[in-house]
Amino acid sequence: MKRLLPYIAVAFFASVPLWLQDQYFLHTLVVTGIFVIAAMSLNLLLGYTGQLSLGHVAFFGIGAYVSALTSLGFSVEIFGLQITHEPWPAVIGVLFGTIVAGLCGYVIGKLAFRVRGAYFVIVTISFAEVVRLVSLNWVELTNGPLALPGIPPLTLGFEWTGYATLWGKAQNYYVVLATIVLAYILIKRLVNSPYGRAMIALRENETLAVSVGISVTKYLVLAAVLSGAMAGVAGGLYAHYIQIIDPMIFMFLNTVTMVIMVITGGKGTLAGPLVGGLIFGIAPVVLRSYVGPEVQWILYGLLMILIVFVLPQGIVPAIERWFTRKGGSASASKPAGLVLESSKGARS
Amino acid sequence: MLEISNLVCRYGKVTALKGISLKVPAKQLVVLVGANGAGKSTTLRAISGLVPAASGKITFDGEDITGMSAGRILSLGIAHCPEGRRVFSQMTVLENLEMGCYLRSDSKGIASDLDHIFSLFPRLAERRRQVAGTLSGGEQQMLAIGRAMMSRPKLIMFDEPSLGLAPNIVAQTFDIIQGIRESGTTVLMVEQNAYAALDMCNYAYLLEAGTMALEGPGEKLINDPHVREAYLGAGLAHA
Amino acid sequence: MDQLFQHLVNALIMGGTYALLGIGLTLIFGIMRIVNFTHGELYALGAYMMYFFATVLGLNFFVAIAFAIVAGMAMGSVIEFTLLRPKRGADIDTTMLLMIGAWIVMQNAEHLIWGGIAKSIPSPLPEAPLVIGPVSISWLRVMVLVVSVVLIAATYFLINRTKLGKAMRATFQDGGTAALMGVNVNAIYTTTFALGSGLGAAAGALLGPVFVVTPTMGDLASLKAFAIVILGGLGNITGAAIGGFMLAVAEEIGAGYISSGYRDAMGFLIIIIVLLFKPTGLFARSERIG
Amino acid sequence: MTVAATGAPRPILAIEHVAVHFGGLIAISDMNFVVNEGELVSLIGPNGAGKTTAFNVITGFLKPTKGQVTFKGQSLNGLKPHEVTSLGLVRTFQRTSVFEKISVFDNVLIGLHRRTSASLFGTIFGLPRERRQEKALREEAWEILRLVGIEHQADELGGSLPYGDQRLLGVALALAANPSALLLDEPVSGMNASETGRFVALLNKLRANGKTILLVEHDMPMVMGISDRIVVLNYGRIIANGTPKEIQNDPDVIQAYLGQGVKHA
Repeated sequence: MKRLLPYIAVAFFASVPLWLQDQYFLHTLVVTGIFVIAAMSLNLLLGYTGQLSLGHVAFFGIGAYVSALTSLGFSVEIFGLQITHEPWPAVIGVLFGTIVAGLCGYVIGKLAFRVRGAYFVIVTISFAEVVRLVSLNWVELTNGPLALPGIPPLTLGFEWTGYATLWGKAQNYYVVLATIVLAYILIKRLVNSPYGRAMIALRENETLAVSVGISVTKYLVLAAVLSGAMAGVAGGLYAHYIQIIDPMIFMFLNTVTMVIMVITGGKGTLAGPLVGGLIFGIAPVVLRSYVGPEVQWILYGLLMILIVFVLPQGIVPAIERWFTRKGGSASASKPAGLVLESSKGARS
Repeated sequence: MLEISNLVCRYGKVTALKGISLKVPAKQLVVLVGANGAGKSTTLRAISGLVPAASGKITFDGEDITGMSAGRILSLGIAHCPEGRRVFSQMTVLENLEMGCYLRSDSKGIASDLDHIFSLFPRLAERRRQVAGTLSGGEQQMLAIGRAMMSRPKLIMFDEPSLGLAPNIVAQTFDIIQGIRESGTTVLMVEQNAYAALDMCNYAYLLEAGTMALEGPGEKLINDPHVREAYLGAGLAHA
Repeated sequence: MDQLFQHLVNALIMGGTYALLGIGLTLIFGIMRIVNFTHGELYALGAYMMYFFATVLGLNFFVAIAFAIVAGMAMGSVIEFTLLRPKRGADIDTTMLLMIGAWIVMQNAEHLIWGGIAKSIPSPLPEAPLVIGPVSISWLRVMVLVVSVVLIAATYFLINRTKLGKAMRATFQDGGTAALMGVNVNAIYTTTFALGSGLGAAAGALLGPVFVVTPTMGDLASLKAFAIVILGGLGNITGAAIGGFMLAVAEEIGAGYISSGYRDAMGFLIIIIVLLFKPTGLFARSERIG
Repeated sequence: MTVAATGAPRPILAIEHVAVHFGGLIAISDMNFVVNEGELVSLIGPNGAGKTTAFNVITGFLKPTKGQVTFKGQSLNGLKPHEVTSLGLVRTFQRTSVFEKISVFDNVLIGLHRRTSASLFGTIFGLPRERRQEKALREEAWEILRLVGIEHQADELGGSLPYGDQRLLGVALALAANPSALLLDEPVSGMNASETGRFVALLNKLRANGKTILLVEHDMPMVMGISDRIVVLNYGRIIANGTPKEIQNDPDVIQAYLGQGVKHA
């Protein structure tokens, strides 16, 4: 049953556009999916290496802006030098956004090696804030608070196949779903490899990890690069789907949303960000008809506190534990809270 | 004065004390010896209320102090001079001593006690405005002792007062502790330097892996081969 | 040149409130190892309370400041008691998440209670500015500087000269041994959090009348407080005071000579640069091992 | 000195003129000793004598103020702990010897970290070489668990094992890094007699496999029983270096442990 669960989930979500009539809800799902990707990337850093990045939205926003600007083109003057860029296809934009976000992850990862704990958190917040202020003030490039409108939608295909432009919600939905599946497989393979084990070991007990020969810098930087790049992908998809972005994208609350998704779902679990992301992506739409945005946020905050007190591990581990207890001894040999695929039959 | 009966203490899964009993009569110097990890420090920490007792009873002057807060126990007259001195390294010598009488509010008595400590340890008087972290190991030990005395305790407990000190300072420290007892304060001391401790005490207990292995007057334990075994291992009894 | 004097005077005035903010935050971190994300909201709370007491109820301006500080301390005690005390000894990430949760709740509660429209607090002080040579300052700002300096001095006195301050410092250095001295460590934690919160609220109460009061005013305040604290070294009170003034100068110079849009970016740039070159802060003592 | 009759002793680890100062405090002053290949040497001394400090210096967790440590003829000065491990000098810890929230099996897999050469690319795309390697690692992990004797608990969480087994797992972790020399920091402290017995049996097995072992330990019967040679530290200085028999009868050692003030003895 547990083996089949991911396939069932994918099949179910793939069928959604076929029967869902409510276009607004489909839109919600697309945006939720994009945030799920971002949450998955945050989970790689927060859940698997234990580094709490509270500037994660910076990677997302950088991905979005770089991707948008690559596909829109721009012309800026830097130190008297006029730099003009002609529009490129949106797919190349997303690729560039991913690379640049990954590079930023590299820089932040290098920093993380020097400063940890509270300092790291503050560095990441500051980084996001600086990026936000640049996007707000470099009007020539970003249009500042007036936003970047008219971002072209994604086009898929090759010269010999012809191009398909993704105007529709359903098409974007499938692109996002496919990206989630790819990201999931990538993280799963990583986590169950020596790379992922090294990251988890560093999270659990750095001194001990170092004593068996694991390099702190190498794996923290690697996690930050992958995490940044993945958030960049999410940002790129967002820009081309919404087709307009402004500096509000860098709001601290967006990072907080990602953090809540990961913590609620279960940090350091594969399914955690998916579950948490779905809950917090859809909840606002449901809540909207009952309460105002402030009350919604208050509820979010209270929930976050409640989770820390009641379910510090998150929902997914709690459910797993519940099933192991119920399921008896057959599969109970695998203890709850386990972060790695265990021993024997596990394939990679 | 202090009486412990069947005290059990646990740290998580490890049982550090497996039901020990001991008595400290008034105005005496009692030592607790034993190898590393035998449970000596835990005993002192349990008396001061820093470690909860899983079972057993501690009474002081006839009053049951098991489960009382550390502050309460201190105000009843038990001071604890912790292992490794633990002076407040970024505070001045004077402030450290003032922390020792944190619970007292009789400013006159405090002032005279301060004078007393400074006359006892002239080095500290010279350095009263100096930050404690810059003192030498021996001076820090004096400060820790002085700080414990500032609460005007009836009983002072010393945890490894000789730890990490050079031999001549160790001798000096023991002289001071001897002096404290002679002035009428009861002393309970944990010490690894077993022979010196046994030599100066009235009565001694030997702890081994959380249980009382042996007790008796100091001179009796000094000659007991069991003590040496406890430190250096068996097979030596006839060496 | 005249411009420079004016900038420096402005910086001096902002620096006082920045120092209050920073001291409040660093006190809490130093003693409790809590990264207090609600600090900015306590700052906003101070401003709103100022608005409530001075403008809505029409109390005396200075009485209102005092009340606002007390309200901040009360709020701080509540947070400490309900959220932090039950999680004593939890790792820093856990308390950080709790504080983020509390921050969201507080900010949106402010929004809910006071609405999104900015409030202004009229000051009873003379409108005409004080002019000294090329420099002109409003009387309100002079008052802000005086009150913040008084509060900084009072805090300094409390920490260095009183019994409570000694107990706080002792707890900061070695909680276990402080408990051996009879210090009620839990009470010290609550007091510390209340005190730090009160200082944050004081900064808000002072700056509320200078600027306007909005529900999101706390965000930037929080981030700036972090910048100040990092400049001074986490847990270093004197460092935070100096850091406050340094940040103010950097902002004024940045805004005056580079671009006003980047005024608020200065703090973050400073954080990143300081952490790159001297991660323990500019005024941290070299740490002792063993 | 007392190395088995396989020929002249060959030094594998040498500590030369090492000194460590913390501010004004001298934790270690001019320490010199050698561990030969295949030897089991114990480092003992009263509390605060500097044993753990010595361990930290040898394994790169602490920089010595003076002097140097050489391992297999290579100076370890300036190397980071994970680099020291890569040379084949692996340690265990007093308290945190295992990853508590990770299964026993995965603990050992983490320990095997140094043995893989999986590429990131191959890992992400699940290439055959990486799969084969992962399979081989798992095999090896089982082997190590069997060697240490905790294979039946492979699925338990590291932290849920009984205390003695946790220490065994700690050694398994260290062994997984394929050390030529193993540094054990108080491995049997807090163990009961039967646990200690199991541990000693394991140490003997490792010796038979040719591992060099340096031990810091307080359990004197065990140290006396198992060591080829004992180095005694006091006040950061070596006061004796010899066979268990020599050490037991060394007046300096007796004084260090039991203190002065004895008229007899």
